[in-house]
Amino acid sequence: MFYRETGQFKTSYRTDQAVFPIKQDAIGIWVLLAILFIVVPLTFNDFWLNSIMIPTLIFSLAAIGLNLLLGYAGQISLGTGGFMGVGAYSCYKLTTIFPDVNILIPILLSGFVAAAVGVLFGIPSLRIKGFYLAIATLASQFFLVWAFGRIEWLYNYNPSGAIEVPTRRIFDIAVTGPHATSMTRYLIILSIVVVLTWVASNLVRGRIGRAWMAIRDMDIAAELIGIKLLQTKLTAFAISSYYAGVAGALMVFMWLGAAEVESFDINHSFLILFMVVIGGSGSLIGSFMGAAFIWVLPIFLRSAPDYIGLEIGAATVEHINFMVVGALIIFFLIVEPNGIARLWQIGKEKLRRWPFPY
Amino acid sequence: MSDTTLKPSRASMSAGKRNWLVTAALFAAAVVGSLVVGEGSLVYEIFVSPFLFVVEAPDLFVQVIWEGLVAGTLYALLGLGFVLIFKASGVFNFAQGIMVVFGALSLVGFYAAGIPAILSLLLSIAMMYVLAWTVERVVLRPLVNQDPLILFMATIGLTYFLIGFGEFIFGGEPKTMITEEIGLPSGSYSFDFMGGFVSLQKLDIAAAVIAAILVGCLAVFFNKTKVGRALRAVADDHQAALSVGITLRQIWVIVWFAAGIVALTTGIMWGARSDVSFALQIVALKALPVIILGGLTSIPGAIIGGLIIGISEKLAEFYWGPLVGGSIESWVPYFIALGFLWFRPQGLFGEKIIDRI
Amino acid sequence: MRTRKLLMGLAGVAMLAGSNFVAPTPAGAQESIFIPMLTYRTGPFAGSGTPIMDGMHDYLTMLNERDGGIGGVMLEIEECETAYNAQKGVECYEGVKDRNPVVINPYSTGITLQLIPKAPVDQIPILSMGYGLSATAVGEAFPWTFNAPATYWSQMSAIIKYIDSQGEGISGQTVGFIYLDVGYGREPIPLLDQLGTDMGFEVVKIPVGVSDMQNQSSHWLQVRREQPDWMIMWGWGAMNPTAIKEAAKVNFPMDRFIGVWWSGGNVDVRPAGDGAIGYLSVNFHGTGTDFPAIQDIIKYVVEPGLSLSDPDVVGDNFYNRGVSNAVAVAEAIRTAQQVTGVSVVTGVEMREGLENFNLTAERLAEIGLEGFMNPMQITCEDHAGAHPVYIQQWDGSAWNRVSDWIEPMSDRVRPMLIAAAEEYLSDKPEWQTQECN
Amino acid sequence: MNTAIAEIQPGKPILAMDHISLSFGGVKAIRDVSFDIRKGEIRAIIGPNGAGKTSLLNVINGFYHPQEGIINYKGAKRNDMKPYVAASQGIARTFQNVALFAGMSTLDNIMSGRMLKMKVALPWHIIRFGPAEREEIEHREFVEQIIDFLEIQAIRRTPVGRLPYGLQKRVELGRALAMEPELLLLDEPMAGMNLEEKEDMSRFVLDVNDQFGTTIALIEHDMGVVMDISDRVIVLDYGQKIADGTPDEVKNNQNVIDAYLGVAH
Repeated sequence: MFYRETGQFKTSYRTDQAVFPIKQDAIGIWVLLAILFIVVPLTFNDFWLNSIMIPTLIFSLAAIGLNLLLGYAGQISLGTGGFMGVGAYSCYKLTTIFPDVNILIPILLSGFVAAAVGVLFGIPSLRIKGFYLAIATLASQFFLVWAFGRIEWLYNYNPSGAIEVPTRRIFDIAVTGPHATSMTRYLIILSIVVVLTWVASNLVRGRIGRAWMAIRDMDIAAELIGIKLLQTKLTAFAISSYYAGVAGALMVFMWLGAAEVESFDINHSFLILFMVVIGGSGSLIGSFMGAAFIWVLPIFLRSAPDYIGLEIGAATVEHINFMVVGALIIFFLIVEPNGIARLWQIGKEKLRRWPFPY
Repeated sequence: MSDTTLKPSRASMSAGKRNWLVTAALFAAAVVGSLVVGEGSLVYEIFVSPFLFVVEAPDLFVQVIWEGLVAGTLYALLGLGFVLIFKASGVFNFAQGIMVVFGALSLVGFYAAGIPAILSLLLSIAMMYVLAWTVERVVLRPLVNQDPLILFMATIGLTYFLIGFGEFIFGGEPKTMITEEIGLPSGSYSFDFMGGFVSLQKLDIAAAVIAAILVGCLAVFFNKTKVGRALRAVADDHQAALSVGITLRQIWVIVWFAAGIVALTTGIMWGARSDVSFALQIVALKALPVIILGGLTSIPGAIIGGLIIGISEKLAEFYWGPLVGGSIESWVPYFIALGFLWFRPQGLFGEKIIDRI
Repeated sequence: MRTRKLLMGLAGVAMLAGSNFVAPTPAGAQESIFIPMLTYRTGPFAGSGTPIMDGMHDYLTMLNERDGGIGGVMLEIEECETAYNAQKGVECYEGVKDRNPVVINPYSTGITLQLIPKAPVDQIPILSMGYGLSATAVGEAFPWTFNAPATYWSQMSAIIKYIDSQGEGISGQTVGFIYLDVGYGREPIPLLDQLGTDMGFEVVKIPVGVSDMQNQSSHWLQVRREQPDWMIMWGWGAMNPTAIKEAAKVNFPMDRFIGVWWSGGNVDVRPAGDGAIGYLSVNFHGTGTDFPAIQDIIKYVVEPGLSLSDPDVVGDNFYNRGVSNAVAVAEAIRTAQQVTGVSVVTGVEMREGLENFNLTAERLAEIGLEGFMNPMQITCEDHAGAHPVYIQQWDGSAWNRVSDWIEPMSDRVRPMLIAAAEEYLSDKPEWQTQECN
Repeated sequence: MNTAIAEIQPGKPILAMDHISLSFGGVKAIRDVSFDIRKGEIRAIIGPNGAGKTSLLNVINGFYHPQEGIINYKGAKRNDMKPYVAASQGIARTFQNVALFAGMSTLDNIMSGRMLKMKVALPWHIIRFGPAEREEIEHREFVEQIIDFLEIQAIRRTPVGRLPYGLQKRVELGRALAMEPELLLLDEPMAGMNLEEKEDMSRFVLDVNDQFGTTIALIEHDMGVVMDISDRVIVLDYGQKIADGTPDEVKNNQNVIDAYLGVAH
């Protein structure tokens, strides 16, 4: 009834190619942004911001990065955790070398270091495909984590071997370190994520996105219509790693506050991969849905027994948590292998026709 | 021939040449390096000193090779589990690692519940069958014909579930493997060797023997029995398998069961070497470079891949690890596998990937 | 299609439920003392973690059951599972920090590092008992962080001292250091290097990556090659039993193999069987159940079924480690009540309590733990206290004390701690420090 | 690659294959085949299954590189041309088993044919503003013309994986046309189609040839179609050329009749 595109005629290709060609969607996204930027910071408490909103946004960003590579360019990578680490360590180096530079600049620049490393480890994709490539990317994961621990220069020779986030201010407001309020950090992360999501949507709708999807769907045919495989795959690795790098820098600087090598271990790579697949590979909205689902579900499950008044030990909750998460993942894959984004889309289709079923 | 299009092997031809060039270059660099740069320099440390040490302490060299061989055997067993399932059902089974833990835990768990060791062993084998049947019924059947990535994800989901389930039942704390109770030897044989000694753990020897027997049994099973032949057929042609009178579902249960037995064996061996804990599944990740090196669909590939990775990672860690601060075992296997893959993208024994258009 | 509808319905319900599920809100008038416990009973380190958590939980529960809490105020004990994962640890922290926790025991060096900067802002003291960042022992620099009874550096210096006291002395010898290749394992390296230079012994470092914890054959061949006179281990979780087995395999003499106090669990030595006999490890508290307080735990907690622990594990080394941690927390609360006069103490009072902490031998006897620990004192300047430790040896079924209390080399360690603290603060101009008089 | 490629006059050979041989391991797919394609003509390649027709197309657009012989394209020798270079020099093709990008819409598939013509650099794509957007709209207009020409407006937004086979073939032709090729290679464009669809497709092929002057080489099994629309025909059997000429000449060639009727060699 309300969600209907009837009467919205496109008079130019420009409007036809807009991000949200349907008017209600466009309005919807502005409303959503208004909620995220205004309502959420005003109403949510520290726990919600720190433990739910901030991590979800950061993981969404990493998931978008992996989604560009996996969902759009069709290259499986299990090295996301390592690339996030590259971002975090580069950001740390940059901001300790140039302490007076606005912290946002190192955060955004650190993505480029991750991109360069990503390109390096993307080279095997030229010859290796599918699961072989997936496992080959583990080389980067394990090597990078090893290098983070072994190269002392990366963590400024701290005896603890960890990177500790110094306080940095913008216009005299603390944005990193313990004095930064969760609201400040949330708003900064949200802004970065919104901008980078917009960039990702620009990329996938244009020439570059089509080249990626072409090699994903049929790389030989893509080559025969004039797409350079090497260049296109490496671009995908670079941009994907850029996102992972920025996400890693945000994770350490705006969320955790300090990080050891283990913060970037292989479990992270799997976590992000889950988010992409459960959310919907090849869908940017799906990256957000997947991140929210995978991150929030365990927190929800953990506090669920309290709410129904059950007394269960923390460890048992964690065991049940593992079982439920595992079972739900299988359940989701069975019900909708294309991810939550596909469910969302089906829901919208239904809504478009409502109240007439066909 | 039809218009099917095999890509001519231009890459591998030039690859061969490149390979030779690289070897030659490395060799030349080693020679020049050792001549030009003296003791203590990087080149010397990388290309000369380790080899001198091999000559200096041959007993250690033999010991390293032996340790690599034993680790390699266990990697091969881990890899075998992956390959069995991948070959027959196209599923990349990430849960193989947790199946190792699960198998070992159930054995120890049954024994702790007061059941005699041998009966516990049989019960854990039954447990692996139940697991295989359940997985087929609950996970595989609804996901039939899905994208391999989806199936892969589902097995990660299965991993999560089994971690939670296993810890729920058995608890998260590590257990001691009932080595002697199930008849595994302990102690070691030591003998003098060229001015030093080599020590072979009886347990390790047993591991190698049992692995060999297991592989032998599997080979007989695949080649001599009707079911086994059907399993081989299913990899090539599902119709052919059906014509033998075995449904695809039964085949899946059988391969998962076979992989379960392999996992149980691996769990017992590795559990006896250290202890039975959930951390064992981290070791299982080592099977990944093994199977891509050997080829995802090849049983001999898994075995040879396991041995190559086992021996080379121990050599690398022992002789070159200290140069860069050690602990390089975590990533060296992947780079070795990558090196092989660069020249053979389908692994040493994998089925050739054919570009068709 | 039906399943899809069902799923969407489920998602809807979940969202509704989610909107109702609000984070734990600060309680209004508090009537109990809230002690959150960050535990890890799952994951690769559960083997070491579980008995510690049980010991800690059981002692505090015993105080509730036997005495009705501390100073008449009940203790509210709540666990949050971290699986030794730093992110989950931070999530747990965020979940409890608004509920006036009296102290946080992070139980992971990684989580500790993340919480150190947050502690002064949130005004919640951190007690990282026997782990964490060594430099936090400097009370002037880290007013909110405590790491009694001794830092890793103190402990390492005590081990070196022990080695030096055996036979021919340490000078000219080779000491191998095998460690878990994470922040925790690397922590003592600066001190070890320093002492190596000062005292004239050679150090061979052998890191063990997390993925190779149970795959150490090449590491121990390294040991066989270097033939160190002594081995020191900073291991954890599944790494410990594997290392001990491998050491036995390469015929390394067990009585020259010393583990950090986290490498001395009963679960660590048992899998190696007879091979582990003679293995040494550092400790700072007693083992076994021959203490009135531990008997009380059995009586009030274990027997009524309030404990999660296997009754056989009570009195094990790591179980008692947890008890010692709980004792420190309880006594600090008591001190805080005495010093500040507030009965329902929160973080701010607790910090006072910790800085005035003085667990005397008399007090130990009073609480039924005579001889369980060395008397322990924390001061404003020294948040660790550099307390003595002792070496224990495994005889195949139990740990036996084989050394006297060994004082750490505070004269060497303290300047290094101060230097490290200064370095930590160097890029944090806004750090809140304190003056001690 | 030789960049200075001569403009070829209509009627002159745009492509000349000189004694081409291609083998895979021991199997000879093409043996010593020579022929040329003249600018503006429709050249058919026929032959029994396994005759090496597709391999021949694969050689032309650089997917395979012959072991022997010389390929001359637009006056330049180009034996080891990479597929994307071939594409950039005006060779486009369709495939025997449709090789569309199944997950992309019809519009995106055809837009992907414009890939080589799109030059705007990455930074502009990131903000999708100015040059990037102008370029996108410019090419969209061109693609819409192709969509109109092929009469597939209704399926513009449909993912091609969901289209019936006949339409997929048409979309694939659209993608090849979007490349504005000088030489268009069609591999069995009418396979699996019913009579009506075949007629449509034949019309499109002829129109492309007429309206844009595109040179076309096609493989086809339907002799009726081949005889109707092609200017010259080459016949392959067991990788060898057995006949070359106008449809009428080929029809009456004894070798061809033998090959098709299966007379023993």
